[in-house]
Amino acid sequence: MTFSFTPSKPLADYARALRDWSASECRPYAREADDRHAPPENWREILDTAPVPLGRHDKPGSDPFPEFEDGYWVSRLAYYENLAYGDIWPFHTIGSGIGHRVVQAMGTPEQIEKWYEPVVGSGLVTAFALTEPHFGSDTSQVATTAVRDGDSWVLNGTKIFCTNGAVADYTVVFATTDKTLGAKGINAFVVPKGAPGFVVGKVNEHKMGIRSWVTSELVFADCRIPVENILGWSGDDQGRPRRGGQAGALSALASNRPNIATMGIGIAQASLDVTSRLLAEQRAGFSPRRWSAVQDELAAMNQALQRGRRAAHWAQFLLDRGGSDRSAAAIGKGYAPHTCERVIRRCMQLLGPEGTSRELLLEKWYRDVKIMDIFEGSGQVQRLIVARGLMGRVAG
Amino acid sequence: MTFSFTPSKPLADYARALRDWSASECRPYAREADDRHAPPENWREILDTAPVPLGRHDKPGSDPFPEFEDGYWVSRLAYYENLAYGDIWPFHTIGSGIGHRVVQAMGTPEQIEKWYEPVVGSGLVTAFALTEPHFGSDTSQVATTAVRDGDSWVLNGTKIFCTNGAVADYTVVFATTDKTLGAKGINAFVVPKGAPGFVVGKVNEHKMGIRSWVTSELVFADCRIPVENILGWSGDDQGRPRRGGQAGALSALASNRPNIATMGIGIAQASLDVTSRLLAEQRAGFSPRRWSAVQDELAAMNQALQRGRRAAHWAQFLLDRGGSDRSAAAIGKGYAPHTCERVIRRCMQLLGPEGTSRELLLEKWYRDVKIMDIFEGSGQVQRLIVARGLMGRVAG
Amino acid sequence: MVNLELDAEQLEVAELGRQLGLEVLSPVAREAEERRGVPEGVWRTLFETGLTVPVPEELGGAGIGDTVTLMVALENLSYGDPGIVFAAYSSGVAAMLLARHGGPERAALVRGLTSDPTARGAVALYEGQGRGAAEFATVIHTTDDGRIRVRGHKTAVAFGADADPLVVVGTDERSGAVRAVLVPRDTDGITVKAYDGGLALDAARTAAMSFDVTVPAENLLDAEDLLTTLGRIRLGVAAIALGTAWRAIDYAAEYATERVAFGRPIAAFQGVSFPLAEAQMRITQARLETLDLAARLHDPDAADLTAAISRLLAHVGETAAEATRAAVQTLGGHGFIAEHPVELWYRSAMALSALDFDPLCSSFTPAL
Amino acid sequence: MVNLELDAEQLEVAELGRQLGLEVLSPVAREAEERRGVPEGVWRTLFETGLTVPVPEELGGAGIGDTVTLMVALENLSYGDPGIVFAAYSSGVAAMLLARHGGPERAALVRGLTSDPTARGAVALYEGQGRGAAEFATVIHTTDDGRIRVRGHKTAVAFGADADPLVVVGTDERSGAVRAVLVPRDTDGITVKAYDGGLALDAARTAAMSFDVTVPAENLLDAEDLLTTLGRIRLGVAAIALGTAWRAIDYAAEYATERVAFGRPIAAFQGVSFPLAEAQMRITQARLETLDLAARLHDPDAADLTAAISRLLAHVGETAAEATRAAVQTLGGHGFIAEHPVELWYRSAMALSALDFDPLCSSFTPAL
Repeated sequence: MTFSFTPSKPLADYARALRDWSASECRPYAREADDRHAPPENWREILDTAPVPLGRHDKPGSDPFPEFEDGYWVSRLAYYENLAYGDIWPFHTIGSGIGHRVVQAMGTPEQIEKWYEPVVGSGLVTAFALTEPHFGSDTSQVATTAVRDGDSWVLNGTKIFCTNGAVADYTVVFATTDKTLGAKGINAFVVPKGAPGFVVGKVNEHKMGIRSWVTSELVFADCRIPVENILGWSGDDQGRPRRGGQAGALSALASNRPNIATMGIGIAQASLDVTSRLLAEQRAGFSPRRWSAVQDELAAMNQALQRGRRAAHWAQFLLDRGGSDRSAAAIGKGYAPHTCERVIRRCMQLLGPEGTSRELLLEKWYRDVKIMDIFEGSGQVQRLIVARGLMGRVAG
Repeated sequence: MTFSFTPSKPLADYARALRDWSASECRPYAREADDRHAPPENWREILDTAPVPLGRHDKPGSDPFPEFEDGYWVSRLAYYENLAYGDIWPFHTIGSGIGHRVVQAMGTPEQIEKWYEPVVGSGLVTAFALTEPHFGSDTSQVATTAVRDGDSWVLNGTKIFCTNGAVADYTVVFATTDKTLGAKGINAFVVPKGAPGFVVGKVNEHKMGIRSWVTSELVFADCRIPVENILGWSGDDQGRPRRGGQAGALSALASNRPNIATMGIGIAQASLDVTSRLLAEQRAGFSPRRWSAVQDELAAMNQALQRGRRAAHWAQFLLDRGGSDRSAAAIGKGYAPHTCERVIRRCMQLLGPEGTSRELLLEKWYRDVKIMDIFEGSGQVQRLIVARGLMGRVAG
Repeated sequence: MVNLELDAEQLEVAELGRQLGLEVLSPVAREAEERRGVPEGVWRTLFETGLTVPVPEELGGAGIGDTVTLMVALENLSYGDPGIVFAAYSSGVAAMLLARHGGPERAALVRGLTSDPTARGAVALYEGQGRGAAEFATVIHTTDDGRIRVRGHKTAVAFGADADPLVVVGTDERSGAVRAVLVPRDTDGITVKAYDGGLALDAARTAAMSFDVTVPAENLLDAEDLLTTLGRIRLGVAAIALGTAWRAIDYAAEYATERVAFGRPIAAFQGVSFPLAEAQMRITQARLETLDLAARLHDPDAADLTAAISRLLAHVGETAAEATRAAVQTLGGHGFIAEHPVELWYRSAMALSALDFDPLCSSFTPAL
Repeated sequence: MVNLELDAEQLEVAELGRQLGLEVLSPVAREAEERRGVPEGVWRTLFETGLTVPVPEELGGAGIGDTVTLMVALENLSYGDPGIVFAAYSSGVAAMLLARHGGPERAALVRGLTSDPTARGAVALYEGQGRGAAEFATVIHTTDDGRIRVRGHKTAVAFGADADPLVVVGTDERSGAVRAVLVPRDTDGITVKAYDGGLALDAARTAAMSFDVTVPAENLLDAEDLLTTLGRIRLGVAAIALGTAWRAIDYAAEYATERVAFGRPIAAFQGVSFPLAEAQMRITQARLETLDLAARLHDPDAADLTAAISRLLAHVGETAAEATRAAVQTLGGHGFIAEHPVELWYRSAMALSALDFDPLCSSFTPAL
């Protein structure tokens, strides 16, 4: 066993095949996906051409994501980076959302059997509704209410940034059953598509980037669901679920953080490679002195992305070893995204105004990558986690 | 009246003369001053060679700092930068300390007559004792106590970082007369040299830089001073001085902040000029590509220093116009010092290991300049002031 | 003498610009972007103030004379919306360039631009691709029969598809000096590739243009002080970017005092308030640098400021990009959606930073 | 396969290094600096562990074989004090270079260095002045009579005034390849200018050295894999800087939890805690980069890492300088006085960053 960042040959082969395919088959639809605010219409056929298993949830019976000796979470990084290298639109079609993962984390065995297991590999899509217009990181502020009324829960409130919210088979909604309990009063509820009082406020929010990822505004107007749809409650514990909703929601997200950073790295690397190629074609237009400077810039940017990769690998390696480390995950997420933005910015600057035009995809990728430093915890949230790792709870 | 950063000819002439003199006559003593932890022994004779009035306080009857149409505070920036350009040691000899300025700001007319006026232009030196070992910025934590005992105040406590503390004719000491009042209980006291119970703990603290500036640790062990030595008290107001001590101390400092930043700029400019000269001599050792890079570096550093100058000028221009702006002063102080450190660091890196050796003064200047981002408010304090200017008191 | 006070006229321009920006431009910012054009009434209102058409009164302009005043106008207008200001300014500088270098025989052209709000002029200036702005690859030379031949490629020409008059800037092949030539639209050899929009600034309908044209000798404009005029044009972009950045942090600062998290307005967290404070510190000094260069541009003793302006633009580009980014981060998810204008400012600051960029004037710096 | 776990030996080395650093080196850090030399007993203790003399056991070393383990040793020792580690390591690498490239005929020399704690070796490697580390101006060529002539100037040679054996690194004048030559101390043409101390690292008594010497042909060391060995030597400086930086932020973090201002431990202010968190984020990744390069140095398929190491060093230099600075700022005035060790770490990080610096690998960046 020797220290190494070099992936096993099967993983390296997987990564390369995915990258080449994503760049050649998915990227050509990037502009269309952005303009449509949806994946390309023929997305299923496009995905069918993939040379390696993508672990598609949309297609029952398709091959799962392969196993590699490098470990599950480390291997997944190769998936996130190299798929993002083509464009970000495929993620939205391959994934099944994360609602069922919350069920898995917080549900009773019966609930898991009912709502989690049928989703895996089925093509069903689930959603997750936590954020509300008046809060983001501070999840204790959940204002959506759930009131017991006989055999039902009645939900009222508005949720935003719900991935797949408008189309999901069900949405896991966080709501408070008792405002006086603060965070402890928050619970998670399974709201099936079509429940009475479930209203899609906006099918897809008007976002700067990742426009093809459907994120919905959902309104719950006296939305009525069966009493057993509260997660963690087995019917015999007097309405108190086993676990706090908030902790469950957070645990479902933490391990995903370095993946988000890695998508950013994939996008930035794509920008950098496109830019390097274009600049090489235009080399004659540069004075030798400027050309040297440009080469140094490209090298510095590649090095910066490589650093982000290592930080993400470190976090996910620890996770694979069972030594999950909140601080390492926060570094894995907190380190790269801002730098990825700067890489794409610099690429556009080096290319000049054409770099920001719709002739190229860099302007889209610049809009897309911005979300990577916002969702699942902004850079500030990650810094706070790292600071607490260093200084304990006292850290501000 | 047209917008202009260009100084009047008299001010430009003053600045140039001061810079040339400081570099040629003061700088040669820089190493000695650092090693001795004191100004060079013949400092009076050195100052006597100055071609322009320095506004010396050590030499009664010497010419005051000249008046320029550019305004007092703006003109003073030329003094701070260009004297620091030679080295920082002369400041400690020219100034008379700031204790008497606190008297001027906080004293009654009688106290000003007694303690402020005799100091101006007299050669007398005064000190200021606020900081204690357990606090820096948070001046509400003053733990030194002053207890009324008949016609005396009895002081107990320890003060650190007192410029001139060991040698001053008197020290203005901040102490609390009533801990239950918090910041409101803090008052300023004039403690004459030789007062009973006034003990010099350390004549000159062992500092990383500005070693020739005597900063003392002072211990007050049942130190007894006359009752009328509390500033702002005229004897007939039952022991309550007119003004809070803390506000007075702070107001005496605020206008000085951009001056501190400007000293840093002078030091950094000296480093940059020395480095540029040495590199030009060694040009043959560089490949053309590296030489170009070095030239770009030097240009970028000069530009960065120029930015710091403008920010300081902006603050002091507003002060001269009577429109003192705490935010502008904080920008004037908060902007440059960290950048000045980086300039000197980069210079040493460009020069290689010789740059960090005692063969050159850069290593000393790197140690000296560090204090500019600490005293009279660290970068964090300045950011807080700017944030409050932007967002009001709610800003953290 | 050091004097950092704006004079009465400049203060008036600042106030007018700010008011117009907030009350007239800001409300139609989204519309101008979506339609790829400034709504006619808004253009007319802005046009009538003359703030973006810096031409003397005798040629029909509002008489904005010195560059400091022009910067003050642009930064305050852009506090409302950078996209509209960039569009209007891009047309206005064509009038300015002709007024200064066209001689009496171009007065009619200038008057056309200052009197007709539907007219659009253009200066084909930028060449992109990380080249220094003053080292044009576009070459201008005198042919054997005394005519002027212009060959080269320009980017980000606002209203490139239809602007008339059109001035092309390039380098004299023999002397290496900078030259400007009036190129009639009907000249053979103009190729226009209008961008189908982009990251931002779409109201200006920029295009890439290629030239291989020959025009009469009298179309060569007077080159005296041409570098000063070009410097002025270029500086305007800095003022636009800084006005945008300033607005973004003011907006974010207000949001931070209202938005509550963990029991306090988020402004109470230094992790939120310090980045905004730092942005303000940077913007303040970048603004002072812009005004300083603007003032020095008129100093006959000053050295050529071309390189200093390139450095400034690189610095302002970074300052504005990071300031608008800090604003987006302050709003979090709300910074990413079109319900708030910060995402528009973030995109605009980026687009402005790529217009006139020299890779020798700054370096890529990782965020951490 | 991705494997980021340290093995049992490496963990043992880490623990030993950390313990030695904290318990043996740290207490005498000030003394070593003031006396410009490591106290004899401390040197002996460190020497006996072999951690800084990476030579196989058969030549009397502790057998630290791979570069990753060496980095682990250095970073943990430097958690105690960088100055002492730099001194010991500088001597140790002379033994390492001779062990790897000296052949059997130099075994006695190596054994001298591994058995005698009073012996000091030196590798004259750095040339300073912002040159790339692999583009030596020191030239080595074979004279007409088959001897080896070495001409050049070196800086920061630890124990330069008296180290023996002394190895000089330079470039073969004809092939451009890197070469190392053993230069006996009594050879004519060695000029030593010992620095009278400096910003930090004084325990290593560095000197500038000029060479114009001719030595027998057999003094030319085996050049196979020499770049790998030099890469290893250079990487060690990164590990030393990072150990220093790590210690500085740990120290500052503890201070921040204890120091109270405005009613709270200062760690409660994000303006204090975030810079330390950012420093930790940077240090973490710089450390991973160091270990990655260390691992790849032994990969026969890896490309030459010389340029990558130069980039790493530039990055680590900045990372450590800013991390130790953040520590100083956390302590405020106390960070500026010798009662606390952070000012020593701040100086040391700076001095380390100037050893092996290439201006093409990073750029000056203003703080704001």
